Order: sequence, then C-alpha cells, then structure tokens
Amino acid sequence: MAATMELGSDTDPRNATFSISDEDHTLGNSLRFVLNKDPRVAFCGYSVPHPSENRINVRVQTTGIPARDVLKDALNDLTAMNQHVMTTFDSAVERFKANQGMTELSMKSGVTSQHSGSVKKP
Amino acid sequence: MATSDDEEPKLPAHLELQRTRVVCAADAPSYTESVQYSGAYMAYGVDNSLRLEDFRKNHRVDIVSLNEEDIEFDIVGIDAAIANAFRRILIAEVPTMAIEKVYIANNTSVIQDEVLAHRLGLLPIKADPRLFDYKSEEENANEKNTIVFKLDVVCTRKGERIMNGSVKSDQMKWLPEGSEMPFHTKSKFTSYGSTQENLAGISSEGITIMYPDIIVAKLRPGQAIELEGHATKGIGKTHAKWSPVATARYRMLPEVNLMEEIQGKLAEELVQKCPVGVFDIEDVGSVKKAKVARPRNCTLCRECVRGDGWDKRVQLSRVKNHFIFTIESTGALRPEILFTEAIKILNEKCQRILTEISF
Amino acid sequence: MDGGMGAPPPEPVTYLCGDCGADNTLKPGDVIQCRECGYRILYKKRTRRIVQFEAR
Amino acid sequence: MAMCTCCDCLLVAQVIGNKWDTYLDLLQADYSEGDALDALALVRYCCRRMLMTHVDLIEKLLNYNTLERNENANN
Repeated sequence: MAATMELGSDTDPRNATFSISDEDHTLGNSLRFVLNKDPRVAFCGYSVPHPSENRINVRVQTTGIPARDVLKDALNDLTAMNQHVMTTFDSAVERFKANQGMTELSMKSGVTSQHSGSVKKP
Repeated sequence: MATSDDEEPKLPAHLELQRTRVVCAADAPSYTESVQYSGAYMAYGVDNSLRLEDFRKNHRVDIVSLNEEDIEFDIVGIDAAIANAFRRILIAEVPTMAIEKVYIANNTSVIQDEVLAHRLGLLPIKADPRLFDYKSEEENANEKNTIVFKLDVVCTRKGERIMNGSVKSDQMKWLPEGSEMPFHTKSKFTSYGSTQENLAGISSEGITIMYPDIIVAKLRPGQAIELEGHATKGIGKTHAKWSPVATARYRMLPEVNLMEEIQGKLAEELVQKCPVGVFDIEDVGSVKKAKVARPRNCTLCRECVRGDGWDKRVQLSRVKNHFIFTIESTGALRPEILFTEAIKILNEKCQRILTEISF
Repeated sequence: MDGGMGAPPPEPVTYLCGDCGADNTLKPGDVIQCRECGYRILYKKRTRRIVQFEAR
Repeated sequence: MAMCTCCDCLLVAQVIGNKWDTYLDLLQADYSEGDALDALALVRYCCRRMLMTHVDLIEKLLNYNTLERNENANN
C-alpha cells in the first residue's frame, strides 16, 4: 500500500481524503490546524481510523482549488513556521547564554547566586 | 482580510475572550477548544486565518532558565496543536542510544539474566545519537550503528571488606574497537571497520553512561557478572528507554484578573486563600488593597474563586497561545538541542508527505 | 538458549552442593550426594555459553 | 516491586538508580523522608514514591550465598 494516498478526488479535485501511513496525531493535529487557518479551506478534519494501525486520514474540502495543492501549501507553511520557531528559539538561547555568562561573571565577583541551593546530584 | 489597518474590525469583548482565553470558573473550565477555522468570525468581518507574516510578527520565545539538563521557556504565538506536536515528538520520536542486546557470558548474581538485561537497557548513554545510524534487524553491527559496553565484575572478600559489593554504572566499559565476544572465534558479534574513538564528534572522554553511580546489581563474594551490552539507536515510540527526556511538558500562561477593587479584610482573606502566593497586599494610603503579584505561580487550583461571591471578584484564565514549556533531558543531548531536533523531525514529516503527494 | 547440544559427550559434569557449595564431579550412574557434607541436593552449574537477551 | 532499586522512575523515566544510597544516608542523618526526597531534587510524586516505597529485597536474597561457602570449602 502506498505511503500516502489521495482518495475520493477522481471526479472533484476540490474534495479529497489523504490517507497518510506511519503518522499519528502529532502530524494530524498540526496539519489540521494549519489547513483550517487557510481561508481557501472550507472544511478540514482528520481521524485515526484504527488505533492499532499507524495511519491517519486527513479530509480536505476547499472553496475552489484542488485539495492537493492546498495540502502542499499547508505542509510548506508548517515547515516555514517550524523553521521560524527554530530560528527564534535559537536566538533566544543565544541571548540567554550571553546574559548568563554575564551573571556568572558577576557571581564570581561576589553577587549572590540566582539558583536555589537544591542538591541535584549529591 | 481586505481591511485596511486604520479600521481593523474587532471582535466583541466576550468573543475575543472566548477566542484567546480558557476561562477557569469555580466549577469547570470553559472555552477550552481553540477556534481554528479561518472563517469562524466572518460575520464580524474578522479574519481568523493565519498567514506567515502575522505569525512571524507575533511569535516570541523567551528562555526562563537553562542548564545542562533542564530548560524552561515561554513560547508565544503558536497553537496548542503545534506545541503538542513538539511535546509528542520530544517524548516519542527524538532518537537516542540505548542498550538493546545483552550478551551474558556469566551471571551468578541473584538478579536474573533478563532482569539484568532490562536494567542495562534503561541506563542513559552519553553519546550523541546524531553520529549514529539506525540498525535494522538484518544489518550487521558496525561502528556506525552499535556501541559496545562491557561489564566484567567479580565480587571478592578482602578481609572485612567486600569488593564490588554493588556494581555501579561506571563499571560498564566502552569498547571502541567493538565486541570481544564470542571469545574463541575469529568472527565477533560486531564487525567494526575502524575504532569508534576516531569517529568524528566523539568527545575526548569517550562514550560513557550518563551517571557514574547508578546501581546495576548487588553481589556477594563469589558471585560474578560478565556480559556485553550492545547499544543501538532508537526512538521512544519503540521503547521508553530511548526517550531522551524525563518529562517534556507545557502549560498555558495563567492569567489572574481582579474584577473589582479588593480591600481590607477581603484582601487579607484573598492572600490567605492562595496556596502559592499569587496575591500581595498593597498599602494605598490607609487602605489595604489586594494585587496580583505573581500570576505565573498560579496553578489554577481555583481556591480563590471558591466561596461566597468570590467568583465575581476574581477571574482565572489561561492564555491560549502562550505556552510555558519545560524539558528535562535524561542526558544524551542538551535540552535546547532536543527542542531543535524535535522541530527538525516535524519538518521531516512534512517533507516526506510533500514528496509523496507530488507524484 | 535453544538447548540443542547434538550428541552430548559422556564427560563428567561438575555440580554445586546445595548446602556447602562445594564442587562435585559426577559421572552418569554416580550417587547424587555431596562428597564434602553428604547433602543430597546438587545444582548444575550455569552454562558457559553466551546467552543473548533483549534489553526490554 | 523490583528487588533492586529501579534505574528510572517508572512513569517519567527520571534517573533514580543513583539516588538510593544517598537517600538511605540522608535518612540515617535524621532527615525526614520528605526532606530527604527534596534534597535529592525529586519533585514529582511519581519519582518520590519510587524511593519511598522501595523495599531493597535484594539484601535479603544476598544472605543466601552458597558461592562464598564454596570458596571457603575449596580453600
């Protein structure tokens, strides 16, 4: 069986169910979110047809353009969003570490520690 | 969508509250779902779609604390769907190395072979999983997919003292040249092309168990254990021993609003009610006034909205797009790296589907 | 693990006494009794072959 | 429960296998159970119960060691 199948769009490409193997709520729910936020989508939902089968069905109904194109856009959007989260996160970590370095310096010069004195690994 | 900036249509206050907050009343929380459909507020002329530019504008990450093992950060402007995807991936799909096969040559301890093997599997290994490949069942073990640890202890009595009375995890010795078993044959369980010490990215201390003092077994004089543990790369979905995190969790930012001025006795009562010290008393002239001092501490226990009339004075809610994310690493990777790895894995999933539907 | 040994050579096997722990080498037909203490329960020693386990 | 201290907390996989001895030392030093667990930085009740409810049965089994008697017998 193909890994990803497009079903029910033979006569009308606007409505399709994408049956994606080896995926679960992790992708299904994120994908539904992104698709629902797309104004070209009239309806979107997903389901896990059987709990012991590693497969999700994503239903996409659009207002005009083919469902497959909308799904592609959604996947690209999700990737772009993730990429943005990653860069934002990385720069936040950089910033934090830079600040941390400064507080550590000031700690050495006698300022009290900002960490509580819990024994992590005695 | 097509509105100009100067007259952006707004939702009525009660709908905006429903859209952006989970309101926690004394009996139950309400408006818990997130409104995802882009046309949900079409009748008000409000566009509920999410375009990338808007996302980029509103998205923010602030690190609250960070050390070798733990990270806490605020991630603002994403939906629970995405935050939950990150959490699920962190727990179940970010790979690590863990002992998968145990070859026992001798075990005269009171711990049974299979229990011992199981315990070894749970030891967190300090090795960067990104340097290694997944090993399939048919594949031969080589230097790119298997790490070999050896444990060879004999318990003896030296006068009053018992040597090796408890076997600690630092007695697991890494074998960078590969397996030494079976002992008397030419072909071993692993066939390394080169020593793992020369592998790019291996630190100078080599590969060890994350913590040196985990009790693996206890022995009495005369008992001995001789075995090899072969670690492979895997994910938490297959078995929890491969999960890179102790916990990965998020909570929505709590928001505490005082609906009216709370003064005098009532203010003192409010401070008393809260078990985590969210409220403080402010002296304004001669009046004691309650104020919300530390809303982040709030656990939404709803103690403050219980009792006569209190639900009219205090409103508890959670901000739907503000997540306080906490990751506790078990050691293989630093927590901030775990998070970026999780994002990469979600991206890989997207890319896989993209290639599969572009036939 | 599978216990398939083929034709077992008729060599004497060493057993451990269940009471005093002494080594006892017995041939087929020998009386099952410890030579040190006379105890009648003897244990077979662990196999010296390598046994493989899944660490799960 | 397991006869030897578990390596990880059964619920969240927090490593606790290296904390048992310290826990006993803390109890010896007249810490209350709660304070000892706090000192070990075990925040969650799932991790705390791992140590708190553990009975180190292996110590009892270790009393039955024929192998040492064997060593003595052979000497």
